[in-house]
Amino acid sequence: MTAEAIVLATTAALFALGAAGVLLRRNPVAVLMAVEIMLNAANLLIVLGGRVRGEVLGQAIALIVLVIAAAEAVIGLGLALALYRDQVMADVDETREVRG
Amino acid sequence: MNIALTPEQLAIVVLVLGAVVVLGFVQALASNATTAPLIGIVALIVAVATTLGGGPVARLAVGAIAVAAAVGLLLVPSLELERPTQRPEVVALILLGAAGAIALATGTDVLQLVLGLETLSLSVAVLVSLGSGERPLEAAFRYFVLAAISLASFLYGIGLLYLSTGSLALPGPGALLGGGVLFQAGVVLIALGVVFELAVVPLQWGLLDAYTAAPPAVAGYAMATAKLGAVIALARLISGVEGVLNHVFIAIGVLSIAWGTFGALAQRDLRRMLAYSAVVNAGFSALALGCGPDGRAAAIFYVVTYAATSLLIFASLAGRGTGPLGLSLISTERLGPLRAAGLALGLLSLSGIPPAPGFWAKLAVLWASWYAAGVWPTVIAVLGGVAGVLYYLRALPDLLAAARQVEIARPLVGSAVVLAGIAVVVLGLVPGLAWTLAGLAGG
Amino acid sequence: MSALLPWTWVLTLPGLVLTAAGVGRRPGIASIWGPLVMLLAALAWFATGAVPGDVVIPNWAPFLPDGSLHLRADALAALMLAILGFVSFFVYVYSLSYMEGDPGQRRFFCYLDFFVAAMALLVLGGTLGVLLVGWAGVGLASFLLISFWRDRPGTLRAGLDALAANMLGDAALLLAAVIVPSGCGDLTTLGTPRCTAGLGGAALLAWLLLIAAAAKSAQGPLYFWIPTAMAGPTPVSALIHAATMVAAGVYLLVRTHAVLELAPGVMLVTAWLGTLTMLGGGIVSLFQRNFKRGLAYSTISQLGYMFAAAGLAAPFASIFHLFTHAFFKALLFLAAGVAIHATGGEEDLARLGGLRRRLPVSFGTFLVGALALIGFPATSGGFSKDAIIDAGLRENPLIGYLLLAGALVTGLYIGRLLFGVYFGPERTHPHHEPALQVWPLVPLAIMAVVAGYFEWPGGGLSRALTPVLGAIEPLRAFSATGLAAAVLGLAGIGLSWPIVQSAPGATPAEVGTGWADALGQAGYSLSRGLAGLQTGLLTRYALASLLGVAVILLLAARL
Amino acid sequence: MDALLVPLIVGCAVALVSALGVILARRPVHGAVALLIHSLSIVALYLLLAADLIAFGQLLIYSGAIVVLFLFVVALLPAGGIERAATSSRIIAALVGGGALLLALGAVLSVQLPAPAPQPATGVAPIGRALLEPLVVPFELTAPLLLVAIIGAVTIWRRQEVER
Repeated sequence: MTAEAIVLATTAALFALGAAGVLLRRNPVAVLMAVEIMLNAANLLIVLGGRVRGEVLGQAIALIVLVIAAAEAVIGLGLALALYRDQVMADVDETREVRG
Repeated sequence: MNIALTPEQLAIVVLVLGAVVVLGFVQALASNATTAPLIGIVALIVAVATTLGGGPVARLAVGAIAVAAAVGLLLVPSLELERPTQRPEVVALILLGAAGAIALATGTDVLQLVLGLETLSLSVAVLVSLGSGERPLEAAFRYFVLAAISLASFLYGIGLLYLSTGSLALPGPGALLGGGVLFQAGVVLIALGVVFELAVVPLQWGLLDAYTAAPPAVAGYAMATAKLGAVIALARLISGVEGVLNHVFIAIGVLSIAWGTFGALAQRDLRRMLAYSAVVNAGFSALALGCGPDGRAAAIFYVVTYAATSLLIFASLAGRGTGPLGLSLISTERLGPLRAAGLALGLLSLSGIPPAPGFWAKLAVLWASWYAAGVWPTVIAVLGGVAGVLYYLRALPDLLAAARQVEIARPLVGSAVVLAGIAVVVLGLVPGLAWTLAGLAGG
Repeated sequence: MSALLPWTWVLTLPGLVLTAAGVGRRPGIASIWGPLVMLLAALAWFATGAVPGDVVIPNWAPFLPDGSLHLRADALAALMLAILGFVSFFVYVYSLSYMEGDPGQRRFFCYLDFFVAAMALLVLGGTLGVLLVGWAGVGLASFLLISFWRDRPGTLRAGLDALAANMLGDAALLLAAVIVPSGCGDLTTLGTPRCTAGLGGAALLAWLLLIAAAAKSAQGPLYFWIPTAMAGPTPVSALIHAATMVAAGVYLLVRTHAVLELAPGVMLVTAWLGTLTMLGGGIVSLFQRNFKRGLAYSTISQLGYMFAAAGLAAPFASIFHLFTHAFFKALLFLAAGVAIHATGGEEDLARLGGLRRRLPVSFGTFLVGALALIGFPATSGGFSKDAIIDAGLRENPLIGYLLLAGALVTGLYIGRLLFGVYFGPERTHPHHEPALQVWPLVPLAIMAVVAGYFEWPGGGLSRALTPVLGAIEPLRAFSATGLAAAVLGLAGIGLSWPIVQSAPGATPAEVGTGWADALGQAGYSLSRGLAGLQTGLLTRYALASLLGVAVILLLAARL
Repeated sequence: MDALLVPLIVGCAVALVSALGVILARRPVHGAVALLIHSLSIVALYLLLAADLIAFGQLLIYSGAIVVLFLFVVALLPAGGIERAATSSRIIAALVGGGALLLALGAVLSVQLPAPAPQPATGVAPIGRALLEPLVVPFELTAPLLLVAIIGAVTIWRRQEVER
């Protein structure tokens, strides 16, 4: 078991854990935290790729992905707060006017 | 450093600059409903002009996306916002989303694809959430979370691709031979990340609700740009890795056609029905994407006609609020002749009644599918295609009967209907034109 | 003329625009000239030597096996255009009075204009692709006109029924248009070896054409939409659901008879389908309470004759019967429409009766139409029906005798309608017959009598159609079979008198539509169930998406 | 490499356990703290993988900005956003969904990785050069993305603001 294999397995496990968290949590903010774990897993994989290929390109990609994750978090938290403020949703499965 | 911008990159720059200009004068523009959209349209025209000398993909992508954004901008004055003074911000978001869609459609590596996709998808989520009432906010959040999951798997796919090949470029012909399992898995995850924007089974859930609850003025723009960008990107992505993805696309395409058709059949809310119809139409594009070079050209042709049609329909519905829109209430909706005609033409095109463009596009897909996908996918697609008449045309008798009532028309909405209507009519009467362009872009 | 004929389909479009724009003090008056010009153009084409002419714009729809915009002017198309122009002109005139005062009168004429344009395009179409445009167009027009009176219950449902049946036909034709080998699609060369070389061969192509034709012409189990289509205004029933559109299926089979002849099995199925539909439709007509539905089943039955002829390698007999039937069935419907209009919309046979005194023209013309329908010697129906029965006796005696027996059924059902409506005690108080409704009946009645003489004794029609249909056997007029058929038909009319006396208006009967209803119900239940999966629960959505991604990943990356 | 193996395993274990904490915490504030720990463990992993710059990026952007943002939002939640206990159907959904994904990824990833190539010279300059040469277009494309995020956050927040 090399170091790279361990990290690779960790990324898969983190990705699956994040997905499970999205399915488990009711609170919109907690759901977003779980999504952040999935994004972290992806970024870790990219850094690992850079390591395996022996390039700095991997780190540069990972920096850009960090920006994407930040943008994602900002909008997600904005939406979650708006939901709270409008008293629309404290539970992602509570309000569902749009269905059918 | 000396960077030569390609025409499509220049178009993106123009659109971003347009957005910045609008944002610079938010306070001044907030009280006037028409100035900001007109600034945006100028940016779009300049963007199209810059790509006239570009390649076929750039011309098609920028042209089609610009038309979609222009229709969206023309509808901004009648947009149902929770807070009406936010129109300038909406204009900026539409321009930036269009820039993202162009990046998605023309990007040369997967990182550009994911950035374009994310720009587009965030702009759509925000635009939907700004609609009046609570329904849009609720649907926007669901769409956003599912898009975020899809983004995470897209990024994971980029990781796998980079890990296995050390390159971010779109896989070229023959890439499959050298790639191992990691490469294949990476490509599949990347493709699924883009497919999310198409709203095909099994990833249709969030977009289906977003299309239903979005203000109609935004829904048309969101559908058209996302599908244009995604299909053109996928056509270029698949061309290098046909073996892995063809079966996947045929399967999800056929599944989406069946799913959307049955979902739409019993709907009595026009908006919900149109959302399911988006799934059916995405299914046709996906099926075509899995059918070789002819199929990819057919997919682009299909998505262009679908974009024009859905723009026409939602332009005709603009200003109708974000609530359900009963099919039987259409006659009392006082649409007026222009918008009733637009809606009727759009529904006819979606239902595949010739010579509307929707019919030609279906023929093109079916032709490719018969040779590449085989008998059963084609038969299901044929049946799903013709079954559309049962739900699209249900509203038609009432609609035409109500066409003579008067309306209070806003000139910009009228011009949006006319613009989209002209696109639909031209595509219907001269189907060869768009096909040739699509063939160049997809081949 | 040969250069102009392919463009006759645009003739009603100016009328459409003018009527929609509100031109003309009498709504619709601007529309009636299109069909007249169409008729004259078709006649002029025959008169100037019947020179075939095609318009071909290549590469119009390059994604089709044959993507040219191909309009064909030949004798078959010109004949269909002449029928269309003739019948529709008089239906238009009739409608000016029939639809008077209806708030949607202008819309009605716009729909009619659209229909005539689509129907003309259908018969002028030189390739499957162009044919499809007209084919779907007439289906759409039919839907809009059936659902025209939206304030009456059941009209939308009736229109959707028609759409559903049409949809199956469209699907078959659509498939046929895309599966032929590249370069094929021209309707006249569809039967060449090169074009039947694709997957499934000629048999698959013939099956698809048969399904498309059967759906359009309401044959076999696909008949279910015609009776409910009678919810539309009566002129529509006369023009679309009797004379022209429903005959498009027959036209298709005749046009592509070369393909059919390559598939003997499909031929046999066609012949039997037509024969059984002919008998079944006639018998079911006997049990209708509704006047128009009684006539609708008669149409189904007569189309059965045409199908049988197409299946018996007698395309000319088929198209000849289409020709004569268009006049006498349109006549029957319009005469019935006079009675319905005069009694304030009464269609129930139990409440109609004794109308012959107050509505003499309606009665007289209905009688003429009925005689032509049963094949009374020397009327148009006599010639065309004998041709089909002769073909049957020649090719397949069993079918021939059944077709002969059909004459008796025909007499029974038309006699029942004739006696039930125009004889017996007067149950309503009809007002007079409007002049505009009466005089269009006269030319139709004349054609119902004399249409046969376009063929006999000169053989003019078959000579004109020989280039399209191949060698045609000469008509044997006044033969023994013809005499037998006429005797049987008259006997049927005679026998129907006691039926009317004993049971005025039996229970309404719809036979064999259960499968369509069940299919529709199943579709709607499935639809509701599927929509129920779109729960609005984020967790469910996420679970389904993630499972989808996992499955696709496993399948695609591991296979 | 072997010297790295033990800290690497520890780092991975911390990352996994803290991720578990994020998804299991019923109080969002606990979840946010777990997310902070998770983020720091990722920083450690980046350092161990010799990705120094990205480790600092993670520390600044993730631990410093995003997680703090989460903490702020949690502080704004009514009653701390505490949620009801998960129902059994929810737990099953999480197990099935996570399990399926793990299965699929496991099937894909069970391949021999190539041996790591020799490591390039570290430092900021090569990364900057990578960002401005091969990745210049993606780098520039982050501009519209960030612009959308900024406008989006502001407009969503002002959605319900009372008009004056």
